[in-house]
Amino acid sequence: MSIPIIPVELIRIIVALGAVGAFVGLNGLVLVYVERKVAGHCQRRPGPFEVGPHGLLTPLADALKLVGKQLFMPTGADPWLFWLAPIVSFLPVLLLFLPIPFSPVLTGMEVHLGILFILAFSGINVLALCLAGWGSNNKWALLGAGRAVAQSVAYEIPLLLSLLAVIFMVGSLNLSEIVRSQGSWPWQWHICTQPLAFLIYFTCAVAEVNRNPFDLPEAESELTAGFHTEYSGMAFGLFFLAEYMNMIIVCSIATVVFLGGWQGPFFSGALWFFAKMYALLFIIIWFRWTYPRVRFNQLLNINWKWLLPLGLANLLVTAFLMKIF
Amino acid sequence: MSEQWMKGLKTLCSARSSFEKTGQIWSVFLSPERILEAARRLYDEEYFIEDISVVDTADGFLVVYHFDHFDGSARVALRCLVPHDNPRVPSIASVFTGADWHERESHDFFGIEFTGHPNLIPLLLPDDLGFHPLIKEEKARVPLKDLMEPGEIVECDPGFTLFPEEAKEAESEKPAKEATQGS
Amino acid sequence: MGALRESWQNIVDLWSLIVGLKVTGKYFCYRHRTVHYPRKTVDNINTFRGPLELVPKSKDPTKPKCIVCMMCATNCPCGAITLVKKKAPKPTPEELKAEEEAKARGEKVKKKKAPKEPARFIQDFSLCSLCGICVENCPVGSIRFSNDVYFAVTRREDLALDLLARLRERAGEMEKTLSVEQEA
Amino acid sequence: MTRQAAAEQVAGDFYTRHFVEPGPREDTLILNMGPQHPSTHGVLRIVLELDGEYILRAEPVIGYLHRMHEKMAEVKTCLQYMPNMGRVDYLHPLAWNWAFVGAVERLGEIEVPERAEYIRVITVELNRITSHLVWWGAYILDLGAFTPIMYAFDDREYLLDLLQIPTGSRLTYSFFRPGGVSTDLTEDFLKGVLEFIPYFRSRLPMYKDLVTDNIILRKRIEEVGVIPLEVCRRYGATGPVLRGSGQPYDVRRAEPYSVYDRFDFEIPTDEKLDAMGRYRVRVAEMEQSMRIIEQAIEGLPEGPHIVKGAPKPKWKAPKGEAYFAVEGARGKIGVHLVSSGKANPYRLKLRSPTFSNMSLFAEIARGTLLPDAVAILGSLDLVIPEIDR
Repeated sequence: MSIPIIPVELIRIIVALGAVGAFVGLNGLVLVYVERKVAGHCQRRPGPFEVGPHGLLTPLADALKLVGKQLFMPTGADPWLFWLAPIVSFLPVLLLFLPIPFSPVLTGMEVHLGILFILAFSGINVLALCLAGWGSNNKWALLGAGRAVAQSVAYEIPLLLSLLAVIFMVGSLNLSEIVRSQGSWPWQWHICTQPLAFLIYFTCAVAEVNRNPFDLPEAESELTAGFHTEYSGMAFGLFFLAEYMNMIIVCSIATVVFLGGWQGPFFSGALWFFAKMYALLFIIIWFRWTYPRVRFNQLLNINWKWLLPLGLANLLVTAFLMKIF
Repeated sequence: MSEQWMKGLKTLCSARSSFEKTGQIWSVFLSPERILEAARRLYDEEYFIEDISVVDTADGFLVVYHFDHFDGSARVALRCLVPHDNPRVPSIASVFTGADWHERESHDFFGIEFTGHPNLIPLLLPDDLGFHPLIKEEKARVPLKDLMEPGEIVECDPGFTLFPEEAKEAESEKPAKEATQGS
Repeated sequence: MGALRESWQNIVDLWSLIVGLKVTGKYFCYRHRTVHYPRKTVDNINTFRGPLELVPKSKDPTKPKCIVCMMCATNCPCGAITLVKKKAPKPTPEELKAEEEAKARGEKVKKKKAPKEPARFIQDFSLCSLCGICVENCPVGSIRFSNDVYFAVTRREDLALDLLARLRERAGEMEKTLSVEQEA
Repeated sequence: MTRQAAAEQVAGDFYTRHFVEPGPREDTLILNMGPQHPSTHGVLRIVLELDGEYILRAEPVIGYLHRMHEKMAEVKTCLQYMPNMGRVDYLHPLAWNWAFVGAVERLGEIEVPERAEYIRVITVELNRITSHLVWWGAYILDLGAFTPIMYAFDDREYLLDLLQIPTGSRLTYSFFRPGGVSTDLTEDFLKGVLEFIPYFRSRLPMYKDLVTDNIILRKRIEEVGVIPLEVCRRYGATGPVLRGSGQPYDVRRAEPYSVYDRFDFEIPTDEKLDAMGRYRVRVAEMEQSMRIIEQAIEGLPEGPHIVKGAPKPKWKAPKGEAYFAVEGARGKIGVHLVSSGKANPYRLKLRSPTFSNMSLFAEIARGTLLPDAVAILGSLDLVIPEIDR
């Protein structure tokens, strides 16, 4: 060992993590604003309006408020589990952004098993919800955690099945490879060859990130606030941020796998990626301000009786067709 | 409206009253022991319970049960008078389950003991209140005969003396009655 | 067979989700209905019942029509109105002298009657339930509801409104505007 | 107090004494829902014994908003009591106005001018629509959709602006007086109502598209909270809860008061007995209310809005008793007035419909899921101040 090799890859990852951190913070603020504006306009009101021009600074004020609030722990809660939960919920989110190819250049880390990486790490979120529910010493939180675990575990299966169908066709788990296998025009994207897989994926994604109509773990009219009933200040803020980041990740995957990633008509680049991703985010937010919530047994019925068989059938048909042609 | 339920029921005094004037068509005085039987008969005739209220009179607490029928204006008022010092009435919650809350409310306001009630704990008032707010002072109480007219008496037990002779007088001397009303 | 038909029905009914999105999507594009309060105001407030105000005499805008009959104060369900009658004016020394002289002459002395005017007319707005019984029962029509929607105070004590002072204030304002108009 | 001692004090009987047979099973969870819970609409508290999310027992605990209106009546004159009647049920206050005024009129044998009766019908029916709109929005909110309540409040705002013209207030009306109403209707108001009706009719299909037809909502509330007619009868449930159980009982028809016998309207019922049935009944009732309003405006006679010689503030009710019932948005509102010939009522009993409707909750919630309990609570259309009085 005469010349120390500069650990290029390590530096790259550290820089990428820093960039991802900034990206997460910025996108969190933007999403809060978008969500409240969409809610407002759907309900024929302006949404946030007073802080800054058209309320642009409202999310910043919200963030300041959350940071400034007292952190509160209920009597009888388990302090370790209680404070661990928001951190466990938030940290994997940073990792999840690493393998996502925003553009050919803007990729944190080329991971050959990209999809597997993301799915594996996003599973940690369930653990956080479980810890939060158990550690809070609150019955509502406990019920919410129970729901969260059942829901997340159940919906991961059809989610995986729907992605597998595309992976079969591409023959790679690398996200950049998947993007390159699609063309720049919409009919060359996988959504046209695998529409059913896309529908299954999107439904599962909404359920996986606990958004309406599948927001049962935090159903406020039933469980007050579900697993984060007892959290205040930034501890709640971390859960909140993690939820939004998970939304971004599932939409990013959908963009990569089904919508052609950074490719688009006329030009390619990160702009297309973000446009597609935000369009999907808008749809998820739009869902929330339109639909009522399903009941818990219905939620599981949808999964086990509809999505899972459909996903399996879709996978089998894909495999069969692949074999023939 | 059929009055099947009244056949064979021992009442102290039963009277028909005018719906236009009082909003009731029957007002029936019962002794507390009979109330459960009357409720059961009304239940069999498909009446539903409206409310249970109490009037604090000089003669005692008058517990008033209102029942009505889905077929139209057929409000029946069952009444039973209980003494101030020992207000006990059997609970009808076993027949009309909705009476449960009404009885608890009456217990809150007047301290009436509904015997046989499944869970006679305070409903609207705090547990440690210590008094019954709607009980009137002794001198503010008014005798029953000054509060309501019995109406057209159909049947009356000779031992029932709350409306002594006046009722019959009232029937014959309407103008005189109105004069007393104005005072 | 029934189960199949039911399943098919469920799939068909999924269309209702799209219809729902259409409705909210339509309103997303519509103008919103919020009135941005300090910059814009609503105009249908002339029937609103705000705090009471006294109706002035047609001759003198600083004096109310009130004859201190106490109908409003005694009938208010909440006891929100405090009404005090003016005391009889103190006789001047000359009058006192004349009175004594008259007494000495053995004539019957006519004491000055208290004027039928309120000395204090206070409405405690924190108690008022705005039922309108005072307004309806005033025999001379001396009180009415103002339509002051934007009435707000920062301290509870400020809710005890001195209606006479408010009446004088309004009269002063009216004069001011009148004089301004005259100047113009 | 040590934490242990505090825990011992709140365990066991503190919660479970509300059950008929106290004490939880060893493997169940006692859950205290309320008084501050988003879907209990105010300060209702329900003690639940859960097995997982299944409800084994439920017992409502009420009284957190108790104001003793009945005692207040004994220290106020009939006219002074009017503001109280606007505050029993803040969503349909005019019906309570009417119930009390009706009892006073029945007792005092006061004639009401025909125009006043029509004015009462128009305003009460408008108020019924506002009440149902709030229920509609809040119910869908309970089921997890946020937007419909905004649309409902948008329409309700229209109506509140209208009702403000004659009554002068927007929520707690005290508009009726024994012998009539306090102010006459203006042309503005009538014009506004006539404009409102076609507008609101055009909104109803939107409501249907957005909510009623929505498959998620239908799956949520169909076959949930089935209330058989016999249960309604035992508990004395009335109003849309009873009509949702298939019994066409409406005080406006069964005990026709005022001029309701002159109007042509239907009593919507539903044979399904479930929460969806009650939902449909209420939506249909809004349409029927509009029909009544149209007919009433068409037939609105000229004349005084209050009878000459209407009770003065110190008016003494003749001795006697009177019971008067009206159909409120939530069911049969009854006022039992006993007078000893003084200016103050001797005894006033308020029969509130939600009190009876609520009491059946414990029975029908047994064995359902926690979200179903929320759906059932919402379908009963609870207004807590009316339960607690």
